Formats: sequence, structure tokens, C-alpha cells
Amino acid sequence: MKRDEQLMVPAAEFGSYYGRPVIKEPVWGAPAIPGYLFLGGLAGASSPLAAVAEFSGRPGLALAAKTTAAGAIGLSVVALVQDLGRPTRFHHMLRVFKPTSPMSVGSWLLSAYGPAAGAAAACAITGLLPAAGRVATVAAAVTGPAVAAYTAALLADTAVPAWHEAHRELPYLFVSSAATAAGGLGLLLVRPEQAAPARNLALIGATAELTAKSLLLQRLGEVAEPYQSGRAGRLMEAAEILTAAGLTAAAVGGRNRIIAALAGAALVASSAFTRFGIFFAGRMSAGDPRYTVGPQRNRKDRKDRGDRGISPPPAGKPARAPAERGDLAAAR
Amino acid sequence: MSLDPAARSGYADHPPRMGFFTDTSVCIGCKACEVACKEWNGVPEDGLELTGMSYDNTQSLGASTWRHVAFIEQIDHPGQPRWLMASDVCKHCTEAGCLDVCPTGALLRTEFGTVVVQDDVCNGCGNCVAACPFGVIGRRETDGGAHKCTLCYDRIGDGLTPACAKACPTESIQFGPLDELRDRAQARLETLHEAGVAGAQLYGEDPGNGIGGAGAFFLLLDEPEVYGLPPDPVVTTRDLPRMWRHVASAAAALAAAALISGLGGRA
Amino acid sequence: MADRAWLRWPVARQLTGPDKLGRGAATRSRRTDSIAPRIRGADRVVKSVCPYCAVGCAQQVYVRDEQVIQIEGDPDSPVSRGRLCPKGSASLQLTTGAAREYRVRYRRPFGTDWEDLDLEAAMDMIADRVIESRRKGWQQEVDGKPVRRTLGFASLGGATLDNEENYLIKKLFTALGAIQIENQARI
Amino acid sequence: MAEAHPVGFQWVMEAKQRGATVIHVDPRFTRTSAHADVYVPIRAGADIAFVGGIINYVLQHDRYFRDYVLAYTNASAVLSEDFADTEDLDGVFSGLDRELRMYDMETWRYQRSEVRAAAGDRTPLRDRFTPQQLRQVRRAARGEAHGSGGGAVDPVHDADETLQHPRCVFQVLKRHFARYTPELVAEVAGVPEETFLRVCELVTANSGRDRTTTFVYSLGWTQHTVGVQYIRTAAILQSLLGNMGRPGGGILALRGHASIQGSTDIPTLFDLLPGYLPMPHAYGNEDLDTYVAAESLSKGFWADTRNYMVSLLKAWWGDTATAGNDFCYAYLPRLTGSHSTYETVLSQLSGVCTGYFLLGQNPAVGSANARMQRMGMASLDWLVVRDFSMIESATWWRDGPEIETEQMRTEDIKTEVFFLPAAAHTEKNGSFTNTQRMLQWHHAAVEPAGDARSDLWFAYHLGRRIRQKLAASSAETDRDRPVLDLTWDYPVRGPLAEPDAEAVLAEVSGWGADRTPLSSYTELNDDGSTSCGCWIYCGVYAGGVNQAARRTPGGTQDWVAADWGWAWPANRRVLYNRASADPDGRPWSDRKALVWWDQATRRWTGHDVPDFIADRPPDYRPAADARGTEAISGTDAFIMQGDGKAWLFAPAGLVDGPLPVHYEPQESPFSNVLHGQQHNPVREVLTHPLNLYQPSGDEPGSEVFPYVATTYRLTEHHTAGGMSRFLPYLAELQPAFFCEVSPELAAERGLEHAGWATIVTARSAIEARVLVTRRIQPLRMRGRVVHQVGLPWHWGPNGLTTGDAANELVHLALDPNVYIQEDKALACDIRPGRRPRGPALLDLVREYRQRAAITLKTGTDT
Repeated sequence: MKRDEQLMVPAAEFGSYYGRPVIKEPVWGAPAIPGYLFLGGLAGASSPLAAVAEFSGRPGLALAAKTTAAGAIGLSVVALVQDLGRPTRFHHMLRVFKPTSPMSVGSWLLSAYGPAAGAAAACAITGLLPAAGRVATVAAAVTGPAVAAYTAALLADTAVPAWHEAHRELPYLFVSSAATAAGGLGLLLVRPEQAAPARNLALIGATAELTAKSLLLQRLGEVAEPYQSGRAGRLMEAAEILTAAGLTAAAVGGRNRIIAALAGAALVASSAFTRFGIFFAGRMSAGDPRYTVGPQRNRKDRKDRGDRGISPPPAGKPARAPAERGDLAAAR
Repeated sequence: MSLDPAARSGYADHPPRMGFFTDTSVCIGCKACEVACKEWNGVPEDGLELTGMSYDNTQSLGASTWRHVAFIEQIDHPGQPRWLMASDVCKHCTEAGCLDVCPTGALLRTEFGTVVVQDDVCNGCGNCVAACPFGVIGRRETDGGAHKCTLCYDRIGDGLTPACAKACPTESIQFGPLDELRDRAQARLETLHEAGVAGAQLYGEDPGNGIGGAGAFFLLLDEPEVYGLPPDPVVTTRDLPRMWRHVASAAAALAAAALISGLGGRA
Repeated sequence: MADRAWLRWPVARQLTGPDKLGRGAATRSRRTDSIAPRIRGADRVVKSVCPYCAVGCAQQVYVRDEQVIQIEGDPDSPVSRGRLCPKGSASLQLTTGAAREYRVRYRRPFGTDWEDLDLEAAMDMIADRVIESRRKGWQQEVDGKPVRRTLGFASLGGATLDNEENYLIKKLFTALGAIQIENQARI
Repeated sequence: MAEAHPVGFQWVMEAKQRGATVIHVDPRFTRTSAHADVYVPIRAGADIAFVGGIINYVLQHDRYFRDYVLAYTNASAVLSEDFADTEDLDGVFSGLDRELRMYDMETWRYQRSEVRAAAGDRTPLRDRFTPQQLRQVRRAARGEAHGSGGGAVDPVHDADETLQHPRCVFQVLKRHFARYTPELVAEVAGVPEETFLRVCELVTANSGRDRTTTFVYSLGWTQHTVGVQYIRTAAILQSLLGNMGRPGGGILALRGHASIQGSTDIPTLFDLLPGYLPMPHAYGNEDLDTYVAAESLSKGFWADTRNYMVSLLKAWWGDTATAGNDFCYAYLPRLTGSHSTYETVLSQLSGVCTGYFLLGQNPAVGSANARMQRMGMASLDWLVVRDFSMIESATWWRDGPEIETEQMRTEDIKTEVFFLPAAAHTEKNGSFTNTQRMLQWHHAAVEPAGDARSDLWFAYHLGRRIRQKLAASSAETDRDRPVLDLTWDYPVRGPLAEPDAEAVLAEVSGWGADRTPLSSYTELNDDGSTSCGCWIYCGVYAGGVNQAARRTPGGTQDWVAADWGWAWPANRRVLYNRASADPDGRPWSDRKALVWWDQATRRWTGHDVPDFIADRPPDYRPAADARGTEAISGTDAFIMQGDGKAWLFAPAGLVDGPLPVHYEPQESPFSNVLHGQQHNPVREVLTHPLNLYQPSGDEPGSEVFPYVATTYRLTEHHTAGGMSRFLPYLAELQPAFFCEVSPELAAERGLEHAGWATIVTARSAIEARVLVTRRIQPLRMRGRVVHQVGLPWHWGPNGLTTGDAANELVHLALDPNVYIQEDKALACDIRPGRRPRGPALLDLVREYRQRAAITLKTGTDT
């Protein structure tokens, strides 16, 4: 509620405390963190694509994918460090290894993957140490998908309703978005005759992404709202249009250099938009107590009813009137 | 779920778990807890904004507010007009989301079962902020670090009472071994129920709840959300094993998709 | 040395100690291990009384290196039982905070800004001013009755001062013949 | 109480948990109300009607404590035939001289059939002086002297133990309050009848042998033009119910400053010397004999006034004070009328008072009619401000409100300003006297830094310098002898030459021959053999030990905790506690035992130090010609009173009537429904262009100011904010000046929650953020709705949280007994939006004055 809409110290609302958020909005900043999600996905999916390209004799695609992976992961690490409250302490990330912390796991993953992706790209660009390059390429290809996927846990393993409630779909959405981006970038950078794996990956990724998104929205119910409204909603919608367009173009005209490039660009952009959309949806859901209180209140009421069976409420604690119930409708 | 988190965090021989019982039915809204906390812990001033939220200009817990007194005007409350006041604080969860997700080990379970931030370790990643189901911990603009109530770790180690509990004029904030506090809270709840105080309820103390029971729990006179508290919080990391499984299969799927993309022979 | 440094690495402690998940014992920093309340190192604890309202809550003032480092309620007090309100709890900030002035400030007649002034000089000037105002406002008689007083200067304040301070103020000013001596009790 | 004294409130919470019922009466629903069993909304300025209504209920339903009333009050005293009540004279008592605005109190006396020389040697002042001179004596706040002693009264008088005599106090009281019915209470105070009756029932049911009720008040009762009578009303009720001098009873003033009690005991007040001895007056106090004759009572401990006064003179002038020179009594300056802080402002404006010390005081925002205060300061030659921070009283000349309104220009202001930083309580030794009369010593923890010094240092060294300069002056005159002969030889210590505060305390406590510390005021003599700076504090340094520094932990003592600090007098914790026992000396009930007569040892004993002559048996009856303490009978529990009784009717001592009457505040939207007399007829009005009053009640123009405003404190701040607005941790808790209004008033005036409002009176207009809250209820009375505006008065232009000062709005109309202004009930207007800036602010106020046709005479009628 905006202040100027208040007529007085508001009567206590059942459902929230002056409409204030119950949880904190994540302090993670944009574009750094959604950018990181995008770049990490791009890199993580580019590395297996590079390996496939290399071992299927497509050096052009392999070089492009390796360079992309190394560049993206490099940039993403910069974004991560820059988003820290105390950037000079980035190395504290390797103080502990905590399986309970996706960020800890991710940090260790990044410290394995980053050098591998970097080495692979360096060897490919310079042509030096080809054997080592191959080892690095494989190593990056193996760890890359984990890098692309773990960020889903990073977001989902929070109290942010739109992220946490999506914890089942988010990993699939993230990897498919990553595949879309990596494939798309391949289409954009590489001549069509070298780009078949990229195109394939883009097609698979984009299809999967559309599916995952629609599954996610279906299952989230009311907590899906943040994905469908406001800035996040616009981003998600744009992403969907771009994905569909890119998908169609790549499928139909993927062998045309220009169409392929346009399709690739659309898919890369769609992946970025998706990440930004998801990021802002989470923020919005954290900022509005409805999404925190509503589902919890419903769950608690269900539990309380279950606990009580059909017996009357205990003395001193009468059942709350329906109007008092903190369901979504009453929360505001 | 075990109520002995210290033991599960590598403290073989440890003192009893310590905590707060905040009995809001005797809170007079004086905010001594807020000031005493800041004086002891050197927490900076947190903004000079008149909010219009009754007498609450503190607004919420955060990096620079480790105790927060909520004010809820219920002048139309049946029977008697009410003005609810409640001093909120970090819950020192048995299963603490902030602690679980912290990548640097800055967040720490102490031998008293409490959860604290090691300021010399924290790199300000902000993960804990997003993981707390109560909106307790925050990142401070001025130093980039995450901060929250330490349950006066330095004081209780010397047998002293935390600053807020010591200052509290009406013993609304009680500090002590958690077992003792739980007994006291039950007794107080029964007294209030006998006195016909409808709506009196304990909040956070149930070891069977979504955070495995709070180390700092409350007696409320209304539903939790009225005070800005989540009605049924569940620590996010309870779902983490499942998330990891999905992450693993998603990663595998990506690898597979890449392999499939390469089918179709050499260029 | 190197070995021992390596063993302090929390990951190593995770691997070798009981805190496998790195959420407790393994992740403690040196600073955390040596944590202590700052009042543990106090040179002395001085008994005091809260300076705000008249409830008279007892305080304990902790001093280290001739600096006040903490002020808390004194649990021995039968009045306050160690508790303090927000104002009393802010006593440390009141007495050691940034808002306190520690220098004499002087504004000359018609001046537009503060100037510095030595405390001794200020006291001397004030003494002169008192003598002069006392003389100007002197009344030996009113209506034929001896009054031997001055209306030349007045004083206001004292409800936050100590009894001993008020006693000297009343004694001195009365002896000087001043009668317009007042405090917050009238306000 | 929870708002302004949270730590004291722990005892209320504890009592509540043990079953006590808490009733809170306040115009607004506060943090105290939130924990009360019964909340009673009331119109500000109507408490006499409310409490008077309870008195009427008690009398009509015979709910008074008859044995107590008969034994310990003056219920049976028969009044003079000449007395006429407000019921007879439409709101005024007999003896009113409207021209001089004062009462002749002669007709309020007890009847005395037996013809005999009046006890005491005094010739009534009225026989020696003109009424004008008498008024000057009256205006010296005489009612405040003697503390609880009241005025002189004849202890021998007619009485009717059956309480049936039509002119006995009991019957007079009954008639006086007969019209204070539940209906009237509703009409005047806006308290619904059922709420009122519930309070009556709770209070009476909780009073008697086994139970006691206590009343707690603060400035909500004192800051009125009838403030003293507010407290008198409670005193009458508590005496009727037998709640005085008993554990859990009494009337407790919650005072707001660390040593405001001490600053009245050892007064920096114009009308008092230490120990509530009156300052000598030009008329009637010419020498020590006439002073003692006029100011002592024939019975009780005030009969020893000469002992107290001579010992004080010895403390001040030491060996110079001898019997031969009247103990230097002539060294004391004399009063003529009031010289209160408000008259001081007038005297600054007129150029008489040219120098001003502000010692931990901030009148630029903290005193009523703040603009007038600043204008006064701008007329000075010099100003000394001693404080912690740059408070408004130190900086008004550069950025005060009058600079903005262009009423002043910095370069035109002649005032020379000295700001001297003050030492904090942690930086000096000394004692505070808390609200229950208990002295507690605080020890210096560190030396003050920089130029910061204690006020002890300041007073001592200023005195030292002045004495040096005067001694050296060739023009030394007789007028300098009092200063030069002053005992001013306190030992100093440390690098800052800080005077020894314990040496000062020792002088206050007193000594006899060879400087042997005294242990009680009963040891004081009038022959110059004893010295004592404040007789009621005598014994605080008994045995050469600082009794105020005693700190035996409360947990190791009984509930009286007598070994913590030291309470005056004689470490008694409950005054007049003889009344906790019945006339025979037995506790009224086991549950409420405090002190009692022990027949075996033939002494009073108990949990507390008995506030009675320790070996005086309950059956002692004084001889007819007994005087002083000898005249105190074994049942005269109220030992300071001239007749030993609690006064249901005050035959002397109060200048505005022997009984409380409901009068409307100086400014009120309502006419007085009870009487034709609208205001307290003898209230003090200060006629000055800077202090204009508004029309009230039925007067034309009163509708311009239709709302009632009241000021108050918040937990998070302290007084005018000098010790809170400058602290980040307190400023952030209440970060803006706001006013509190009901949703109904907000709707009526278009005020927005959290927006701005301007509040206007005839003095000024201020702006405040708006808190629209149901905690402020519109009251329905006399077919009208009355809206109240709440104003926490902590703000000013300096500090971390800034805002206009509520004191800009407040006028100076004073209680005639003690010269306290009426902050607690004003009439005002409120309008949406911020106030005008610059000279336009004055235009707005001028426009209001014109609309209400306000002149210098408005509101000044008797």
C-alpha cells in the first residue's frame, strides 16, 4: 500500500504487518546476478557443445564454443565478485565446502570448471598443447552442465517464494535455457555448415525451456503471479516470444546464414530475458507478504484442521472466523 | 528433529542450548531492547524515517536492527481495545537457513546452539539474506557485511545476560536455557488461557515445526502474520536434497542433449 | 608451521574433525575463538544512577583506559533491578557520543558566529558580567522595606543537576542577592 | 507511566500479575493504557470533575473508611459561620477580591468557640499590611513552602465526632461535591457513565482495612491553572478511603528529571530556601523573629522552624553568623511578589534582568511560550549556557525561529553568549534525589574531557572568582558582605580542581560542635550550635558516612530495602506511615502492616522507619497548652500538619480555595457547566503582547479555536530533547515531531495520515506530521463532539531529529499556588499542510487573532 493511500494508522490487517514484506528481498543486484545466471548457463552449456563439436570434427564451432565458455565464465566471475558486499574477500568462498550451500558447491564447481574452460579456450586459440587442450575440453564438458544447473539450486534454496516453490522445475528450466543460449550463440557465430550441433542443441533447449516454463507456471499456482506480472512478467513474455521465434526460425531456416544468425540472436536474448525475468519475479515475490503468508497460512490451517480432526477448538483459542484467515484473498 | 544443534555442529561437550523467550503479553513497547542491543553491539543508526506505522519507526529487523518492536493498534478488538507490542529478534533456528547456505562459513553455530555471523569471515555474498524465512538477517550498506543478532555471544560466554534481556523493564524478554524457557512459556500460556485471553499462542517453540524449533521463541496474542511473522515457515534447505537430485538430472540431461546434438556425423 | 596453517583451513578441519558440514566448530575463525565481552577487560566498574527521569535506576559504568566503555543497569538496585528504559540504555551514547561539545564557545555581542574562548578567560569574563549585572540590577529597598537584592541576573536549571551542585548554586546566588533562581520544577 | 517511566512500570506489571487492577485515565490511549484493565478516556482539563465524582460516589454510598477518617482527617472540624462555598456563590468561595485577584482566607478557618489567645505569637499579616502588600506576599508562592505542611492552622477548634454538624468538614465536603454526579462527570469530562461507575466500584472495593489503592500522576495533573487543586482532589479521596500513609497507598508524583525532587528539596527556586523554608519576604519577615513567627506552626515539626533556619544560616555564614547578628539573617535577599521564571522573562524583556544562567535547561524550546522566552534572551546583555550539546537556547541568535520570521537579525542582537560544556553524570560525584525522595550517590567514573566541567566546579570557581574580585575591589560595600562572609572553603582535588562533593553533602547534612556529623533533624538547635544546609536532609551524612551511597543489594533485603540509598526524612520510605496502624497502634490488617506500636518496648517499630515520634504511645494526649512536637497526640499521624490531620478541607495554605472546584482551563472550547465562574478566578495571568490569550466557552471568537490540545512525553525522548534528540539511537525511534488525531478529526479537517498539519493558537503556529489513530477518541459530551490533538513536546530545530516545538503554542497562565503553566489543556485549531515560512507565519497567526477578535484583555478576567 502506498503511504498516501493510508487514511490513518491502519487497522490491524489479518495477514500482514502494514503490508510489509515478511522476508527480505534478496540483496543480489541486477544486472550482475541475473547476468551471472545467464553467462554461467551459456558457458556451462557451451563446453559440452564444444566437446561434441571438437570430437565430431567441427573446429570452427568448437573454437567458438570454447571461446564463448571461457569468456562467459570469466565475465560471470567478475559479476559475482562485483556483487559481493566485500569483493576483496571473494576467496573466502573456498574456506569451507558446504553441501548445504549451493553457493559453496558452485564456488568449488567454478574453481574446477573455470580453469578447464579457460585452458580449453587458450589451447584452441593458440593451438599450443593440443593434448592438454583436449583434456581441458573434456573436463570443461563434464563440469559445465553442473555449472549450468547448480544456479537453479542457488535461487531455489532460498526463502523467496517464487524461487523456492519452483525448486523442482527450475533446474530443468535453467539447463534448457542454458542450452538455448549456447546453441543460439553457436548459430550466431558459426557458419551453418559447422553449426548443426548448435542448432540441434538450440532446438532441444528451446523446446525444453518452453515446456519447463509452462510446467512451472502451472504448478506454482498463485505464486506464479510474479512471473506473469510487472517487469518480470514482461521479461518472461518477451523471452517466450523470442524463444518461439528463434525456435521456429532455427528449425525452418537454420541453414541460411542470416536467418540462423537472427534465430541464434533471438535465442540468446530469450535466455537472458528468462534469467532476468526469473530474477525479478523472485524479488517481487519476496517484496509482497501475500506470497509468503498466503501459502503458509493455508498449509497451517490444513495442518491445524488435521490436528484437530473434527473436535471443537480448544478453550481459549477459538477457531478464527473466515474473515480473519490469512489466505491470499484476505492478505491484502 | 534434535533440539541439540550444537552437538551436530561439532561441539562434543557443550553448554546447554541458550535462547530467548519473548512474552509479548507483557511488552510495554519501550524499545529499551533496541537501544541496549545497539549500545552493546555498536550497531549503527538505521534511518530517521517517520513511518506512520503506529509507534514503529524501526520497521523491521535487518543488518542494523537486531531487535525490532512491532506496534499493532486494535482499538476495536472485542472486549477491550488493544495495542499489541512485540519485540522481534533472530529466531536462532535449530535448522537455520542462513547458516546452511552461507558459502564462506561466516555463519556459525555456537556451542550454545545459537547462530552468529563471523564478521571477519563474511564476504557479503548475501545468500543468507535470501535464505532467512523470517527476514531477519540483512547486508549493511556501509560495510557490505551481513549482520544479525548474536544473542550476545560475547556476553553469554562470560555468563552475562544479553543486552536486550538485561534492559527489558518488564521481563518481556527472558534469556536462559531453552528447556527452562519452554517450561516457563507453557506455564504462562496456560495462565493466559485460564484468564480467557483468546488468541494467546506460542510461536516458534515447537521442535516439530519447519525450522526444527526456534532458539528464540515468542508468546503472541494474535496470529503471527499480524506481527509480520510468517505463519508456518519451513527452512529452505529441507528441500535441498531434492533440489540437488533435480540439479543432477538436469545437468545430466544437458550433457545428454549436447551429445545428441552432435549426432549426425562429422561435418 | 606450514602444516599447522594448512590444518586451520576449515576444509581441513571439516575433513579431520566432527563438524563435517562446516557449520560449527570447523568454521570458527581465530577471532571467534577469542571472543570476549568488552567489559571483561574493564579496569573498574563504577556505581552510578541514570541521569534521565526520576525513577532513579542504578547503573554500572565500566571504565577501561580512563574511557567509559559501557553503561548497564545495576541488578542490585531495589528500584530498577538492573533494568533500563531506552533512554537509560542510551546513556553511553549520551555521555560519549558525537553530539557532546567539549570546547567553550563564545558569541560576542552582535557577532554572527561562534568564536573560541579559553575556559579560564570565559570564567573570568562571566564573573565580571555577574558583578556588573548584579550592580545594575541592585535594589536596596522596595517600598521603603529593605530587600538588598539584585534583579540584574537570573538562573534557570537544576533538575538534572546533583543536589550538591544545586546547593552551591543556591548558596552563591542567594548570597549575591539574586532571587530569580529557578528550575524545571516550575516548568 | 509505561510511557515516561518504563522501569518504574515493572512494579505495576508485577502487581498486575499478582491480581492488581490497573486503571488508566488519559485523553489518549497510551502504552500505559495498553496494559490497563480499564482505560478511561477523558477530556484534558476535566480531572477535578472526574475525581470529584468519585469523591461524591464515596460520600453518597458511604464507602469511606470511617475509622480512618475519624481518627486521621479533619472531617469532624467545624468551620466558621462566615465560610461560603462555591455552591453558594456560583463558583467562588467567600473572601474573593476580584480587583486584587485574591482571596482573603480568613473565612475558611475552623470555628473556635472557646475564646483564647491564638496559639503562636503571630499577628496576622492582614492586620499589618495593605491588601496590595498582602498580595505580594501571596504571590511569592507561599503555598509551596512547608512542603506538605500547608498553612498555619489553629490546632484547637470545634469538632463534631458524629460528623453530623452542618458546618463540619465532612458535611461541607458532601454538599460541595453533591453535584459531581455520574451524569455531570459525563458532561464535563466526557467519561461515559458506565466507565465512570466501574472505576468508582473498583477503587472503593480496593480500599479499606485489607486493601489499598494508589494514585499515580505526573504533569498531566500539575500543568493547569488549577493544578494544585487536581492533586488536592486526589488527596481528599485518598484520605476518605484511608489510603494515605499505608503500603500500596498514597498519591505518587512521577517526576521527570533525575533530581527534580532534589532541586525542590534543595531548591533552585525563587520562593524557597533548602528544606521548604520560605524565602524571606519584605513584608512580615523583617528579621529572624518575625520570620520564625510568621513561618512556623504552633504544633508539629514546623514548630521547630527556628532550629532549621538558624542551622541553615550557620551552614552558609559559619562563624560570622552569631546570635548577636541574628545569625546573618539580614544577609538574605527579600521577595516582593513572584519572581518565577515567567516573571523573569518579563523582567528580561523590560531590560531589568540583563544576565542569565541556563544550567542544563533549554527554555528556547522547553519552556511555555517559547517565542517569549527567546525574545527575553535576545534582550539580555549576556547569557551563559551550560549543556552537553548545542541546544536551541545556545543557538537561537543565529538560526532561531525569529531569524526566519525576520523578527530578529543576528547582527542586531546584543546578547553575549557563553557556551560552556557540561560534565556528564559519569564524570562527577554527586547525589540525585529520585521521585520517592531517595538520595542515590553516583560516583565519578572518569574525568570530563576538554573544557567540560561539573556544575559543582562551575559554581565553586565562579564564586571563588567573584569573591576575589569583590574583595579586591576598593568599592567594597556592605552589600558584598554576604558573599565575602560565605563559607566557601570546599576542598578541591585532581587536575581540574574539582570541589569535593562529599564535603558539600556533609555541610548539607549538618554538624554540631567540632563538626560532629548530625544524624537527624531532631538534633538541630536554634542557638547556633548546629549547622545544617538542608534540615530535611539532616542525617544523610550521619556518622561521617555517605548514606546516599549505600548499596546493599535489594535481593538481600526485605521489600522496604531501607539499606539502599537514603530517603528523607530520616530514611523513611512511606511518609505519615503512622496512619498504617489504627489509632491504638495496631496495623489496620496483617496484610497491610507497615509500622506499629510495640507495647513491650514502648516504641514504634515495623518494616519502615516510623514517621512518628518513636516513643510516643498511641494513647498520649497533649496538655492543652502543649506546643510544637509536644502537642502531637498519639494519633496525630500527619505530624507536619498544624493540627496533625489529613485535610479533607484546607483551611489554609492554598490561595485558590479550601476545596477543589472544576474550572475550565484558561482556554477551553466549553463553558463551565457547573458554575457561572468559568476559570479559576485567582489564576495568574501575564498580560503581554507576546502572551495573548484566546476567548473561551461562550465568548465570541472561541469557535476559532475549537479543539483541545494537550502535550506529553514519549518513551523514546526526554523533556525538550536536549538529551535525546541529539542521540542517533533515540532519534531513530521517534524521528519526527508529530501530532496525534482521531480519524474523525482527520476527516473533519482533511488531515492525511503521515502528512503534515499546522496547529494554531494565538501565540504561534507550528507544523507536525500527522498520526491519525483510533487511540485518540473523540469524546461526546453535552451534545457535542470534542476532538483532542496530542502533541509530544520533545522537538526543536537542533539535533538529529528536528521539528517545531509544541511550546510555541503554549500561553503563560499559571496556577496561583505554584506558578506552573497550563500546557496540558489548550484550545487550538488544526489545518492540513505545512505552516507558512518566514514572515508569512506571523501573518497567519495575526489573521487568527483578528478573526477571534483577540486583544490584550482577552481571557484575563477573573
